[in-house]
Amino acid sequence: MFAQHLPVLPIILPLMAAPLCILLGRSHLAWLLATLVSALSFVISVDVLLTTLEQGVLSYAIGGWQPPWGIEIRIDTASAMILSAVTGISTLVLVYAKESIAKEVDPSQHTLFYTAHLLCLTGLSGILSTGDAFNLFVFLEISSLATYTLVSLGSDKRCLTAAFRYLVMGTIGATFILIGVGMLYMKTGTLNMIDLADRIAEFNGNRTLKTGLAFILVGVSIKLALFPLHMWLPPAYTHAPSAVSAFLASTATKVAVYVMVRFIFTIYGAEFVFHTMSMDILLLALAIVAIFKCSFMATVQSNVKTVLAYSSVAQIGYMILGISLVSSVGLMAGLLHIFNHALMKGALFMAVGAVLLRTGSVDIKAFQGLGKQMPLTMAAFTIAGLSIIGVPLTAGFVSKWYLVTAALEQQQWVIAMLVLLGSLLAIIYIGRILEAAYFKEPSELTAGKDIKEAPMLMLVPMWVLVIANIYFGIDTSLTLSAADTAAQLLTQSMTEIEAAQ
Amino acid sequence: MSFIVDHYNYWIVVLLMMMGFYVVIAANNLVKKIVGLNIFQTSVFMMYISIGKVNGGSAPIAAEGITTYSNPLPHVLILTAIVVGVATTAVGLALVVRIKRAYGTVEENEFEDKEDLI
Amino acid sequence: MIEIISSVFLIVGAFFSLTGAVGIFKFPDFFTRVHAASVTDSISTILIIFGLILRTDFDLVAVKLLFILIFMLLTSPTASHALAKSARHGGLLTLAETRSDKKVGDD
Amino acid sequence: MLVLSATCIAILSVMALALARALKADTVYDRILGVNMFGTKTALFIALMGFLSGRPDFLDIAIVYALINFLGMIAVLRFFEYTAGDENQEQEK
Amino acid sequence: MAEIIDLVLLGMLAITAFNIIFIKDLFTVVMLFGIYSFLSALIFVNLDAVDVAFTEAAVGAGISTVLMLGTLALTGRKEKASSHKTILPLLVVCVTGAALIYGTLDMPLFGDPDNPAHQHVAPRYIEDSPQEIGIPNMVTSVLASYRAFDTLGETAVVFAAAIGVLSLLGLPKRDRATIQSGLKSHLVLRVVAKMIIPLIVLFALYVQFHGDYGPGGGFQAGVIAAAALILYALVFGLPMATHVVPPRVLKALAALGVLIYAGTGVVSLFLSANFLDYSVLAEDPVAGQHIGIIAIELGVGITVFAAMLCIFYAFAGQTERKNIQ
Repeated sequence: MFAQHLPVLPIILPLMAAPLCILLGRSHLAWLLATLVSALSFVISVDVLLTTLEQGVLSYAIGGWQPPWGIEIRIDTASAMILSAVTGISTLVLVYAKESIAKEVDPSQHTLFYTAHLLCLTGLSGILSTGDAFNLFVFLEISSLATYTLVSLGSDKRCLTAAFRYLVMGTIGATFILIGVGMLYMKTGTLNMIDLADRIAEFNGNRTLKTGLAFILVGVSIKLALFPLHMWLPPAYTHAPSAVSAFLASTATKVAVYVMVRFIFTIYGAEFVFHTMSMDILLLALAIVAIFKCSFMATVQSNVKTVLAYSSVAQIGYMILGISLVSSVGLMAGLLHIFNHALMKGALFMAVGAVLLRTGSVDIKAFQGLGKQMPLTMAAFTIAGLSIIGVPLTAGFVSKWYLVTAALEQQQWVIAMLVLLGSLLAIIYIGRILEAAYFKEPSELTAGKDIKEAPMLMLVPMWVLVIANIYFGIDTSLTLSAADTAAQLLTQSMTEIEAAQ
Repeated sequence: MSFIVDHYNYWIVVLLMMMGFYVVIAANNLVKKIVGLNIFQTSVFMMYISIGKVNGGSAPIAAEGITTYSNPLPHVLILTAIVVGVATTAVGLALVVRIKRAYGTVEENEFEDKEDLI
Repeated sequence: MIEIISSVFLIVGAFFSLTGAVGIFKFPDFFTRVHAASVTDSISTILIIFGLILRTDFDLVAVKLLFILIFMLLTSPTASHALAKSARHGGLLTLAETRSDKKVGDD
Repeated sequence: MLVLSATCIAILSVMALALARALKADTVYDRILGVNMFGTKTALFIALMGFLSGRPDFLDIAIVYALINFLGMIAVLRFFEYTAGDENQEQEK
Repeated sequence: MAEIIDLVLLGMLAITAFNIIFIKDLFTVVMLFGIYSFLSALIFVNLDAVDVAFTEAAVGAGISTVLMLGTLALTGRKEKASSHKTILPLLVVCVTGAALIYGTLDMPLFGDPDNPAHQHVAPRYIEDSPQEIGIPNMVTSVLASYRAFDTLGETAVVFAAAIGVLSLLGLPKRDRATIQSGLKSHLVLRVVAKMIIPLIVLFALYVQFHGDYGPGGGFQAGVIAAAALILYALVFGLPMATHVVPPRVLKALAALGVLIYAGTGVVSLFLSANFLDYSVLAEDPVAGQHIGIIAIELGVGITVFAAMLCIFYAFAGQTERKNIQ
């Protein structure tokens, strides 16, 4: 009986679990409920992913009203793939959070933490599955509001200014998207994405539509921290509790990249965006600058969480680079990197959270000599770090590999070289930490304390992510087929361009 | 002349948006930033509502003897957006209160010397 | 016939509110301005709402208008009273007191 | 109809004057007075506009205006009474 | 006539916004923001957006102004001169403004009946909704039935805001009812408040259930009910108000409202119809729509009331604590 209602469940389950957590009151029950609901959503989204691989697009009319009048839940392979990643990582982070927030968030707020986490999950899964442009704005606001709350739960006072800056820039971004959607509605009279796509195709280069696209792209770039608009991300991820950084780093910005892909490829159609508006050159330039400047900034930081935050902005540069290559292989590489980066960054932030729990500091000096004292955590950190660099047998290598092939396919030698050069920078900032961990004696920060291994509840999710990293590095069948069908689906209208090229 | 009469609503709304946007960026006091944010959002709502207006139409509540109505859809969208705006303002003001308690000041230039803004 | 009476009510109401508006600019000190604003507020509300009631055919709309009238007659004088009391509490001097201080200062 | 629109314009000009008072005021209390007068006049203006546009059943909004205007006034006075304590300390310091 | 009023109101709005930029005294900025919200609500009335004017006046001018005053009570009134130069912000603003003006060149004419916005989706809302859903207020029918998922998301936003403010500021304790911290000296105010508050609560209930036939609905009713209690808290003091509506109950009510709304959707799931499809709630689809809309409007009203009051308690609790030290 529930088979045809599956697409809507990943949204309403966390939505109903959040108020239940408040009614339950005690944080243990809230944690149990949150983890169960998140795991259930993960199972459902994997099942939805498998059905989309066979049937293509799943459509579900909310309220029984047909799409252009009512709101439609529209899940295709791309959204199902990222939805599975988001719900999976949310489950692992919730398991991880039980121990991690015990020290970083004061006990009276644990229930509120789980409620805000569930609301953020609702918002993200809502963005991924809705087929209505304004509904996307509403779910974007739900996830953003929950994120500001989560970031401001940190123990360090600087998390407050970071949360405030994130709030102001996030709201400006959301209002820009609102202006863009308003202009779209003004010219086409509808809000459903597929309907919008058909009606926009009739206008060739209307000034209002161009401005609408520009505003939406700027708004979404603020949300995904593309290079010039990324200033809110490093302080937010550094001063937020590590469970929150782990969850946000691997999901929030990735969902914003999905929104950009949805607007560029589904609604406006790639050839309008990339040829008449020549957006590909702009995105390409910003992506490359993002990769190099932020990787360089990562190498000079002393706080390991800031290093990872800057590395996230750099990795987003890779995704945008994949998208701006205007080819189905490039888009596939971008989608693949979204999935793989979620695994890598989640594991890295969890490892750093474990170090913070045991040594009380995330400075690079605290990492000295941890190779021996916290072997399992540092091993997880090493493998995930290698995956960021793109060493073979890891998921990072797969996405880097397809990025380079996509670039070479279009004879863009320079871009291929730049992607490899970017990995060199990654070697430097990951290497610095590994060198401190394995080849240096414990510094004065950690000399006195005897540092035990991280608790089991934190090690298990960390290692699940690391194993997933390696598994998807070797057997790429599932992720590759999902990304490929998604790319084909999104770039149907692109085929004439390739023919024309 | 008719070109101006048909578009004056949009131009004044754009002017208001830019005033709000300027206050958000240039304001040094955090409370004033939030006031600017509100002005910016309210002017975006006005753009939406002026899309929905039909000349000679009346409010979209069915009453006998009235045929042309204004478009109800922008009104629904803006009802949602207003509540979203107030929710963001409430969280923003709560953050300002906490920042005042933690830093002792709400002036943005006085943060920089207190901690290293990355 | 009723039309004319309601028009007269409306015009007189509008006139009183205009006088109130001019009053808040012309009067010398704060307390006379509060006086001007709140008195004309009440009278113009009564007159205009009565003018409007005459125009309705005495159904739900008229009841709503009466509700507004009662509500505003309760709230706006109270608000003005509270404002004046708070101003007094806040140490604002009336014109007479400022003149008497000057006189004391001059002698 | 003519009388209604004439009253509307009169009330509109009173609102403009009240706004001017609120913008250009020497003491803060004058500003609050301007805002208060502006609020009450807008409530009347909506009632008149309801009749002018032939949809008189929109008077609920006029009630909300009067209510919110009163709430704003009480909040301002509460704010004054609260910060009056701090200002005296500032003056004494 | 309506165009002249529209033009004059927009002019007043622009002047108010212009003044807000240059005034340094934050108290005046908040007062002018109150006028700004009032004026924009007035323009919405003039542009036939009656429900939106209702919400903007109640939420924009009421709650936001009270919260901002509560914040100013803690953070002080004077804005210090900003040292950093204003060329960069001006540049960014001019570029965005130019892009917006460029966008308005192709925009359909203001108020023109055959705009594309009125062609594709809107005619069904205007013609069919009174028959299909059976209520005259088309905005409520679109809000509650055609696009019910948006409103569910919005209730979640209000709930998320209440959670955010709760986690940041915490709720005041209920026990300290002894301190008379209300407007003690204003006897007249206390008497009038005693008379008005029941009227306001009655009006809130009227707005809640009149949402189908006239302007009103869950949001507006929730905010007006919250305004009534905020008025009580301002005049008689927060401790007295926390006795009338205890904060713990508010947290439960906010959660309950969201559950009522989502629960109505799940009920239609169990009756093997799509999520939030009310036509299966009763044999006759139109009666089902009525039941569904009343249920979710109640859910929305409860959540908005509890969330707004929760947020006010959190802010007022801060000033009380500072007041006591």
